[in-house]
This record gives sequence, structure tokens and C-alpha cells, in this order.
Amino acid sequence: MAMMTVIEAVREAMREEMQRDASVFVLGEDVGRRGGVFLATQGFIDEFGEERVIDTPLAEAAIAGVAVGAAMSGMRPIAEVQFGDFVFPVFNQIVGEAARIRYGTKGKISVPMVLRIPYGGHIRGGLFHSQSPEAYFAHTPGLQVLCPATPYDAKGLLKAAIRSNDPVVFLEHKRTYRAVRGEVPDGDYVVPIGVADIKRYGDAATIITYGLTMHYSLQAAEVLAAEGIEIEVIDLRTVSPIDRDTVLESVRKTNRVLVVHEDNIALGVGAEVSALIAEHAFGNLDAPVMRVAGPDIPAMPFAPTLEAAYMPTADKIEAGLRRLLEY
Amino acid sequence: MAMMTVIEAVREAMREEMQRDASVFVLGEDVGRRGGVFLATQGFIDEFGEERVIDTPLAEAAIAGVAVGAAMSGMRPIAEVQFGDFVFPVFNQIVGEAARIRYGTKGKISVPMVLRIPYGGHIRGGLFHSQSPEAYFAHTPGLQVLCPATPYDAKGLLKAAIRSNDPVVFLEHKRTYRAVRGEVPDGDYVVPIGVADIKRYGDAATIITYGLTMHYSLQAAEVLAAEGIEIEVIDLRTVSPIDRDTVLESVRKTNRVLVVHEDNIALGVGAEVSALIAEHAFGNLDAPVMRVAGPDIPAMPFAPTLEAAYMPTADKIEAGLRRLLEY
Amino acid sequence: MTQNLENLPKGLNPEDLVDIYAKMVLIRTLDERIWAMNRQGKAAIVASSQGHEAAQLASVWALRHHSEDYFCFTYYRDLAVTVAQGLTPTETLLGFLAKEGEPMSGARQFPQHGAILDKKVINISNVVSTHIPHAVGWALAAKMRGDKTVVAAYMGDGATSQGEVHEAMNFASVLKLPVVFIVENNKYAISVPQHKQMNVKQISSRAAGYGMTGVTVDGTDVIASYEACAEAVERAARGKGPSLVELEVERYLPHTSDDDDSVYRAKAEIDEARKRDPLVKLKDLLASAGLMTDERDVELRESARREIDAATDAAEAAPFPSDRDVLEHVFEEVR
Amino acid sequence: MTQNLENLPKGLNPEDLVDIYAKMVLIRTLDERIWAMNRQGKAAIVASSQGHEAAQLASVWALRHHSEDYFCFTYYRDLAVTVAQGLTPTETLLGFLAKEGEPMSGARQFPQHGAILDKKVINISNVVSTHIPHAVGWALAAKMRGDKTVVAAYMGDGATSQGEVHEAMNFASVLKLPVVFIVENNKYAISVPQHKQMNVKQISSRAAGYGMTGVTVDGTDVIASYEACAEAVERAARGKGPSLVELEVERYLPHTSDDDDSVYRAKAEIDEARKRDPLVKLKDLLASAGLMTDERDVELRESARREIDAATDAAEAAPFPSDRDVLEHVFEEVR
Ligand SMILES: Cc1ncc(C[n+]2csc(CCOP(=O)(O)OP(=O)(O)O)c2C)c(N)n1
Ligand SMILES: Cc1ncc(C[n+]2csc(CCOP(=O)(O)OP(=O)(O)O)c2C)c(N)n1
Ligand SMILES: [Mg+2]
Ligand SMILES: [Mg+2]
Repeated sequence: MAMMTVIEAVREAMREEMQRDASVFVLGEDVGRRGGVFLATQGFIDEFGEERVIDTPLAEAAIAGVAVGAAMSGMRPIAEVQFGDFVFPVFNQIVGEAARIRYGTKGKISVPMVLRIPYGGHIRGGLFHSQSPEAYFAHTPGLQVLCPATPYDAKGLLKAAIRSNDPVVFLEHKRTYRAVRGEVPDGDYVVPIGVADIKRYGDAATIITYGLTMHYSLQAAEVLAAEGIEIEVIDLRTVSPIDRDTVLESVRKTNRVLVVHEDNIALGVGAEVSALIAEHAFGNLDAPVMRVAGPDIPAMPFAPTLEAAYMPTADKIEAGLRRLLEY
Repeated sequence: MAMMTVIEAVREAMREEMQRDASVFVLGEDVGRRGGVFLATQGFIDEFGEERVIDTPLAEAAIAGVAVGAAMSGMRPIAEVQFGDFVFPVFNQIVGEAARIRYGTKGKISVPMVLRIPYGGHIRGGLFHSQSPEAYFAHTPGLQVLCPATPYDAKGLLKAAIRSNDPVVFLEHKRTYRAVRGEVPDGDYVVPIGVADIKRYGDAATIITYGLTMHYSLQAAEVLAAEGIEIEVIDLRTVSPIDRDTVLESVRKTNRVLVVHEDNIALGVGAEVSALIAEHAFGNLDAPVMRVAGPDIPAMPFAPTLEAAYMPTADKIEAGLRRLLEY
Repeated sequence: MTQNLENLPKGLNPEDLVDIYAKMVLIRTLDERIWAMNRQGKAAIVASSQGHEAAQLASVWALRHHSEDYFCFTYYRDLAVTVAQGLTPTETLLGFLAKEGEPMSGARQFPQHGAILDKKVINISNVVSTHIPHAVGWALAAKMRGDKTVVAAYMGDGATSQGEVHEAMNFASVLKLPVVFIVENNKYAISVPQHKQMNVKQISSRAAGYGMTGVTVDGTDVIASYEACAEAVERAARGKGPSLVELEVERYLPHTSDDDDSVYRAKAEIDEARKRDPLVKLKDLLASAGLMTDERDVELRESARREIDAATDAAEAAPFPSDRDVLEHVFEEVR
Repeated sequence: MTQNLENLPKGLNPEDLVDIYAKMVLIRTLDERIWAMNRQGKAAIVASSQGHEAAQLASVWALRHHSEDYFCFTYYRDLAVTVAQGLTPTETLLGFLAKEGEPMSGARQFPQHGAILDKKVINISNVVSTHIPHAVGWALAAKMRGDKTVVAAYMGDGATSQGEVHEAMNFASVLKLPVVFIVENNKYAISVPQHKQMNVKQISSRAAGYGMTGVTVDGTDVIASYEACAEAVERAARGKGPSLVELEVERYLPHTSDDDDSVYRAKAEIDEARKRDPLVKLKDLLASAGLMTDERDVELRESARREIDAATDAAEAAPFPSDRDVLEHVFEEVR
């Protein structure tokens, strides 16, 4: 066991997979000598050479599209987009193409690629360095969308993603990169795609969340625990396809659900969670499924005061829990 | 009053607005001499000249981005994307830029543009000519997303869209273009953005839908009406922002809701409708909010047998209603 | 004619020209049949290759003769490439009729879309130009693995306006990847004529801005097309990076069967273009070299018609695909 | 120096050069202050203009002297453009400190982002190159309205790899729009050197592929930069369409305050680049022409320092914006 940060876990996962499998390579802006703007690939160019650590031109559509083409031919590219806000140029290739290639060739071609995206706010990123783009991808059949919150999950899920024979959108919350440390086992392990994790057990209500707000949710749960109220916290980890079983089982136990995410509320991942619960656990609910999420404004303003107004922090989650419990 | 098709209504709306306001112009591929591939701008180049009816290079990002720039400077461009499936290249400009410009300049610049997108399937369009992209836009604060189903709504909403000072994504279902005829009043009128329309009154259950499946929903409602079961059919018309009042009022009356759309189910517009109802009308529900929608496969296969398997048609909606009523 | 048969480009023999002509006859016959079946309401959508055949076939022969291995990323108008690569007329027609057994996508996609890996053809998408980065990625993978594949990326003139083409060409040139970008310039993107698409006469003028070689030749001339493609294929094969080959062709029919070109294109222009018909030009060339007679030509056409008739019957007799697997192949495992 | 003061390009007078020098001193002082405030933890993020000033200021003077009206679509490194256009040092610093009263976005955005319409500057987005189509659209609108605006679209070398730049340049050239594409080529996109971004030495080599004029000049040389920009502005103003002006500049500091350039850039390279410092070059030129003395230079620097000191105090004293309006301006009306 070693203590490491999320960015270290990400780096370790890629390094080990590149050591293990010669078909794995990374491409993106500044991934070479610079080691990526967040240093996810620090040292890689020395270890694996320029051929497998490709500094690309500043062109996200090509990064994604070239990765798709290489993956179609059997390589396992890991493409990096520098910030979640710069991800829209890849939509044509990822949402329009990668997601449909297996289906559109009736299974003859697969796209075993990973698109890594540092995302999310509460880092003074302002309007164009704070985006949470997961819902766009989660609406797209054919994509697997992962949002790990801890170093353990980051490493294990990234390994699973690299080994998956289908495209993965891998979202790494920027604020967790250095702020979140945790234990990571020595040696090889994977965290299965599509399986949620109960990060805290409780019976009074269930929070369903992922990413940075998973940590804020745990903080809010601690506050209520001090009052003897035990909240269950489910970390989705994979936001598409959603792990219905884990979610529904918890709902049947606690009968109250708060969905929490940083992305804006309208058609955020929480909408699908709420709709699924409505469909499959209607009879188990003692209160409406409530949502605490970013407001429906473009994420997220730069000034610290404005950013704080946007961000679903522990106190807002706590307030949401109290509303839910009082219903 | 005149009887016309949806495509005629679209054409009339644009023509009248271009006659009324010199700042309105159209741009897109083949909109000139060809009159657009669906003939939405037929005759425009003769009436308004090449300057206001601009045949562009085959470059959707530029079409959208140039429209954004022109709109920022006070023009009212109507940009056309030929098919909903080719819309991903505009995401950077529409989702990333147009949606945030008012917010990011604190109201100093607005983007009064309309992006017209023929969309949807059941026309033998296959995997890349059948897409329903509305949910991506509906997840984006700052965009108004309209999906008219009838000639009346198409004309009135398009006029409202052109006059709006904020960007509008205007989705026209391709199958309705020639298949749906209806009465359209003579002279000028607008249908307000953000207001749903009850297309059929009933008390047994509410269908919430829009676009082509609005017509299929009415067909299903007719079948049940023959058995004395009256279904209310709400046509959202604007899928973002959603008209909560109309939706919630109907739920309070019928206590049962079926959401119907052609787009795939996961994080489709129906998810947000379901989540809103859960939040605001929990106590009014006698049954879970159910969804009839496209399956979570890339929309939609080409062979007629496969297309039929995808499509939420009247019989599938009828079956959904019966499930809902039996709960 | 730019060349006589004494002076053919390296790698191209007179027999190749005879073979190419025979293929061209077959493909034209097939193309005409498909168009007719659309007018009969049997084929939902068709984009004709008529006028592009010489360019397409020359490129395939150049790939065969000048690379150790190759792969084709085609677009919807490349019927001559797919057939030359081995898609049979029956398989082709199964695609146009969306029937069971269609080999590229199982009739999930428009005709000519999907993949036939054993025949080295991929055409995933209807979204114009999205395949150009794929082709570059395929070439990158080949280079990384050290195999000798040269990748041909086909596109129309209209496609070159797309940002992804710019990004992909630049990317390929920076990494010196074995790609040949083949532009079939028929001077129209649906209804939009070249001068409204770009302010240049030659699309190959873009190549210099990427540091690669660009050339424009008469794409109705098999020999000129072969020569230009062969040089580009050799450059790619020798590790000298990508090239841009612009082949000036003609589009004789409307953009697709859904289009009506009479509203934007003068009949006189099409009549003029017919004078460059690649089929006629190649036949005349072969005849003047004593390699083709009218009798042999009639034989070829009749044998083609018989083959297409049989394929038509087979395709019409086939059922539509069963909908049982419509939920399959979203992911490796059904979820 | 490429020119002496007897032979200045049309429209540029010796007094202009003195004015430009004074602005340059002010802007360099301001830029250094901002960087220092980042290191003190006060300014969250900074992209320095140091090394780009001559290019930026020359372009502004060319726009002023050779168009009836103009508009600037800038990018994050264009501090000299925004200040030359009238953004005061205090306003600038309010932006870097994200304080109330920040005029471009109300501190919703990174510094230098948003709009100051009365000062003819828009810089909406941090997403590289998205503003290039906007600039083209603004020019289209100007042309449609018949006003005489010339639009300057600023970008870095890295930005030119984006598909949207290709699409926008092509679009502008087809419609002969009054745009000047100004590429500030500092040979790096963050850490990626030019040869990994493109396989050409001169980005202006792309212009021919769009049918427009392209030119590359020394962007640390005010006079050469002015001349190249002036010609492009005049072409645009005369309805002759867009041009691409590549200004070869230097980046003296890391990409932004978040970057560490020592891992990818040799110190010797930066030392070498310092020899082309536009500030030093212009001072030497003016001195040799008798238009600048060391005393006057010291005066300029001290007055700049005083102005920036006062601005710093004012900006530091300002409060952060209140969060009351955080939900406003999503749409025209709050919904
Ligand atoms: C991204 C995208 N935009 C628009 C279309 C619609 N469309 C299909 S083909 C075509 C014209 C293509 O012209 P060109 O590249 O010259 O090829 P050609 O058909 O002339 O061979 C257009 C606009 C599309 N399929 N994809
Ligand atoms: C679409 C997009 N991709 C990546 C980034 C991250 N990024 C910001 S600036 C930059 C480099 C830009 O280089 P260049 O255009 O040469 O401008 P310079 O900073 O050198 O002046 C990158 C990669 C971004 N902001 N937007
Ligand atoms: Mg063409
Ligand atoms: Mg640069």
C-alpha cells in the first residue's frame, strides 16, 4: 500500500499499462517533454520515447480522430484533452464516430481508446476552465463514462478503461488531482467499469454522487453523523452506464435519495438517476428524489465570490440533506 | 387560414421575417440556388439575393461560428445544419461559445441567432441521418431548444426564435416536413418560447412529448379514447427551458405520466421531465413516471426492419400507456 | 490523352489498362442499375460514381503496384474502389436494398458504409470528412507497428473545407505518416460550385502549407491519375510522409438520388462534361492502341449486364435483416 | 533594423514611434507587475505579453491609420492591444485580481476576457481559436451593413492548427471579407515547439491555399510589422478580402504563470531571444534617430511605474464582486 494523490494514481496506471502492453500509447498537447499540463505523463517521454508519447499540434478533433483511427486498427491510444472546456471539438469524433463504430460495423470494428479529460471547477478556473462535460457523453450509447473520485478508483478504473475494448471517456476532477490523497495497493488491480461503490454506509438517506462532490458529500454526511443520522454515500464512479443494482438496493434500504453533482442541474447525470429511481423504486420512496447541483448557468465564474455561489459545497449538500430528511 | 406542411411553415416564417427585418439572413450549405436540401429556403436567393442567402463551404463549425460573430455584432443569422447527425462540429461554437457569451460578458453581448437543424428518423436515414440531438443542447444553460411538431407551432416558434435576443437551437423533425399538414393563420403571429401546449385533454394519464412522437402519441391516445380512456397529451414544443407549470398542472390532474421521445432513453429529455416531476409533484403521483423512448443504441439502423425495432411508434406508446394505467 | 501506350508510367502495363477498362464497364453497369432501382423505389438512396471511375480505379492500381500493403478509407461515392477491392455486385446490391447478409454493416448503415476488413476498405460514417483523421490514425498505427501499410484517404472537393481535414493533414505531415490524401474534385459539393467553396482553382495548393507535395491531374485520365497516385504511394511507402493528390473528375448525375441538379446546374455544362467520360476515353485509348475492339467491348458490356442481372435477382430475393440483434454490438457485451 | 526613419512606411511617422515606445514601456511595466502579483498569490493566472509588444502595437497603429473603422478580436496574450485600445492599467488589474468593477466580464472570466465594446475589443473565450470564426462573422456583418470596419483576428502559432481556423480563413476568402488574420508566432504552443506543430517554417505559406495574401515579418520590429499589417488592412478596407500576417515574435516567460518552461526550453534559447527584445530594439532605433535619450527613457519608466503603482493600489483596494447577480445574464430575462 502506498499513499498517493489522484494525479499520481493516474500516472501510475498509465505507466504500468504502457509497460505491460506495447499497443498502449499516449497522445495530446504537451504530453511529451512537459509531461502534460497537470503532469499526468511526467517522465513518460524518457521511459517510452517520442513514438509512444506524442506531442500533438493544438487540434483536439485530430487528437480524438487519430486516436479513433489507431484504435480501429488495434492500438490502445490514450488521448488527452487538456481541460474539459476544450472538449467540444472532439464531439464529432467521440460522440458521432467512436460511439457508433462497433454498432455501425455490426461488431467488426471496435474502438479501444481512452479519452482522458481533466475537468471540473472550484479551482478558480473561471468560465472556460471549469466545465463538467460528463452528461453529454453519458447521453451517448456506446460510450463508457468514468468519473473516479479517489486515487484507488482512479488507478483501478483507468487500468480497466485502457483494457476495455470499447471507448472510454475518463474524467479526472482537477481539484482532486493534488487535494485528494489515499491508499493505493501495490501491484496490479482493476476496478470494474459499471460498478458503483458505497463509500459510506447509512440508513437515513442515500446520497448518489461522483467526482469532487463525492468528497463534499462525505463531509456533509459527517456533520449529520455527529447528530446520529447515518447517511449512505454512493460513489457512482461510472456515470454511464449507471450501476442500477447498487443504486436501487440502497434506495430500498434508505427510502430517501439526494443526488449531488457539480455539473449544472438540467439534464445532468442526476436527472437520469432520478428517472431510473422513479421507474424502478417508486414504491420505496418516502420523499421525492432531490438534487443538489450546479445552478443552470454556464459553469463557473472566476471571482472567488462568484465561484463559491456556483459550487455545491458541503454546506449546501448538508442543507439539501436536511430538506430531504424533513420531507 | 391556410393548410400547409411543416416545411412550408418553416419557409414562410423565414421569408416573412426576412421581409420584416433586414438584419435577418440565412447561411448554410446549399441554401442558395438549391433552396436547401429540404427546400426550406426555396426561392430565397431570387427574393433576397446572394448577400442574404449565403451558400457556404462544407464547414459546419464555420457556419455556426460565423453566425455567432455576426449575431454578436447585431445581425440575426439563421444558420442551417443539413442533418442533425452533422451537428457535432458546431458544438464548440454553440454549446461552448454562443451559450456563454451573454453570461461571459455580463450581458454586454447577446447572440440573437437561430441554428436550424432538420433532425430525427423514421425516414430510412440509417445510422447517420436519423439523429435526435436535442438533449445535448437542452443540457446547456444559455440555449433555448425548440422542437415544434405542427405547422402552426413551427411557424410561430421560428418567428419567436428569430426575434429572440438569445440563441435558439431550432429542431425540425424531417418526417414531419411533408407528412404533417395543418392550419396556419394568415398574417403575423408568434408562439412564445418556453410554453408547452396541451394538444389533447384527458384525465386518465398525461403523455409528455414533442416532435414526431407527439403525433404518434395522439394516435395512441385515440386508440384508448375508443375505450373511453382519455389521455392528455402535452407537446413541450420548447424542450429547454421546460415549461414546468403546464407539466406540473397536468400531473396534478391525471396523477400518471408517460414521457415519450424518439431520442434514446438515457439522459434524454424525458429524464429531466421525470426528475422535475419527482421534485415538484411527488405527492401527486399514483404511478411511477414511465418513459417510452428510443433504446440506448446509436440512432437508428437503416434496414426497414431494424428501423422499426428502434422507433417508438403508436403501438409502443399504447403499450406504455396500458402499463402505466395498470400500475 | 496525356500519354501513349509506349510511355506508360512505371508499374503500369497495357494489360492493366485492359483490366481497368473491364472493371470500369462492370462498375458503370452496376452504378446505372442501382440508380434505376432507386427510381423503381427499391434502393432508398444512391450516390453515383459515374465520372469518377478512372480516378478511383487508377488509385487502386497504384496502391497495388507501389506499396507492400495498403488500406482504403473511402467515402460514399467510391463504388469503383469497393468493387475493385472485391465487394461483389451481389454484396453491393444487398447494401443498396438493405438486405440480410449485407457485409459492411449488416444493413445498419447506408449502402457502401461500414467495413470490409478483408477487402481493406473502411467507410464508417456519413459525416463528411470524419474519416480523414481515422485514416491518419490507421497510418500512425501502421508506422508504430512497423508494418508497411500505405493508407489512401478518399474525399470530395467539398470535404476539404472541413476543419478536421486541415487538422488531419497537418498531423500526418508533422509525423511523416504514410498517407495519400486523394481528392476527387468534381467541382460541386451538392449544389455549391467550387468557386463558392474556395477561392482557389487547385485544392492541391493547400499542400504546401502543410509541407507536403500536392499535385492536380485530370482524373478522367487513367494514366495521369495512376502516375500521380503512384508517386504519392511511393513517397508514403518510402517514409517520406503524406501527399495530396487532386483528381479532377466529373459528376454526371445529381449529388444523390435525393437531389435535383436541374435547379443549379446547366444541362450544357453536363453535356460538356460528358465529353470527358472516363469510360469513353479509356476505350478510345485502348482501341487506338489495338487493345480493344467494338466486338470485345460489346462482349464486356453484355457479360457485365448478365453479372449484374444475376446479382439483382439474388439481392431482390434476399430477406430484410431480422430485428433480433438490433440491441447488439453497442458494447462488446450487451448491457 | 529593417528601415531607417527617413524611409518609414506610408502612414507611420517618427512621432508614432515615440508614442508606441511610451506605450510599450507602460505595458511592459504593467506586465511585469502582474507577473509579480501572481507570484505574490494575488493574481490567479497570467499570460505575459513580453516579447509580443511590438507586433501587437504595430498592428493597432496600422489599423488606426489605414481603416475608417476597425475591431479587434484578441486572445489572452494581447495585453498591448487591450491597453492601446484604452483599457486602463487599473481596469486591467481589476481583471487580474477578479475584482468588482472589472469591465470586460465583471470578473466572471479570466483576466482580459469578455468584451469592451467601446474600446473595440472582444475576447470571449479561452478555447483557442473559437474567436476566429467570430471575427469573420463580425466582418461579414460589417460588409452586409455597408460599414467600413476592418476586423483584426489575433492568434498564436499553436492556434493555427485548429480546424476552425482553416474553416474561417477559407470562408473569409470566399466571401472576400475585410479581415486581417494576425498570427503572433512565438514558436511555441505551451511546450510544443513549432516543428512539432507543423511541417513548415512559415505559417503564411497557408495563405496561398485560401487564395489570399500571406506574409511573414519580424514581429519584434515595429516598422516591419506596421508595414505588413498596414498593407493587409488596406487590402481589407478596399474590399480585396482577407490576408494572413505572420509576426515572428518571442515569448520570454513561461506560457502562463502556471507553466514551468525550464523542463522544455533551454535557457540559452531564451537568452538568445532576449537579444531581439522589441523594447530595446525600438529604444535603440529612436536613440539613433535622436528621438530618445536615456534621461527621457528613465522618465518614461518612472512615470509608468507611478501609474502602475497607483493602479495596483486601486485594484487591491477594490472588493470582490458580490455574488448577488451570479444567476443573471444567462438569458435576456432571468428564467
Ligand atoms: C459534416 C457534413 N455536412 C454535410 C453533409 C451533407 N452532405 C453530404 S455529401 C455533401 C457534399 C460533399 O461534396 P464533396 O465532398 O465535393 O463530394 P461529392 O459528393 O461531390 O463527391 C454534403 C454537403 C454531410 N454528410 N456531412
Ligand atoms: C481548444 C484548446 N485547446 C487547448 C487549450 C490549452 N492551451 C491554452 S493556450 C495553448 C497554447 C497556445 O499556443 P499559441 O496559439 O501558439 O499561443 P501562445 O500562447 O504561444 O501565444 C494551449 C494548448 C485551449 N485553451 N484551447
Ligand atoms: Mg464534389
Ligand atoms: Mg505560440
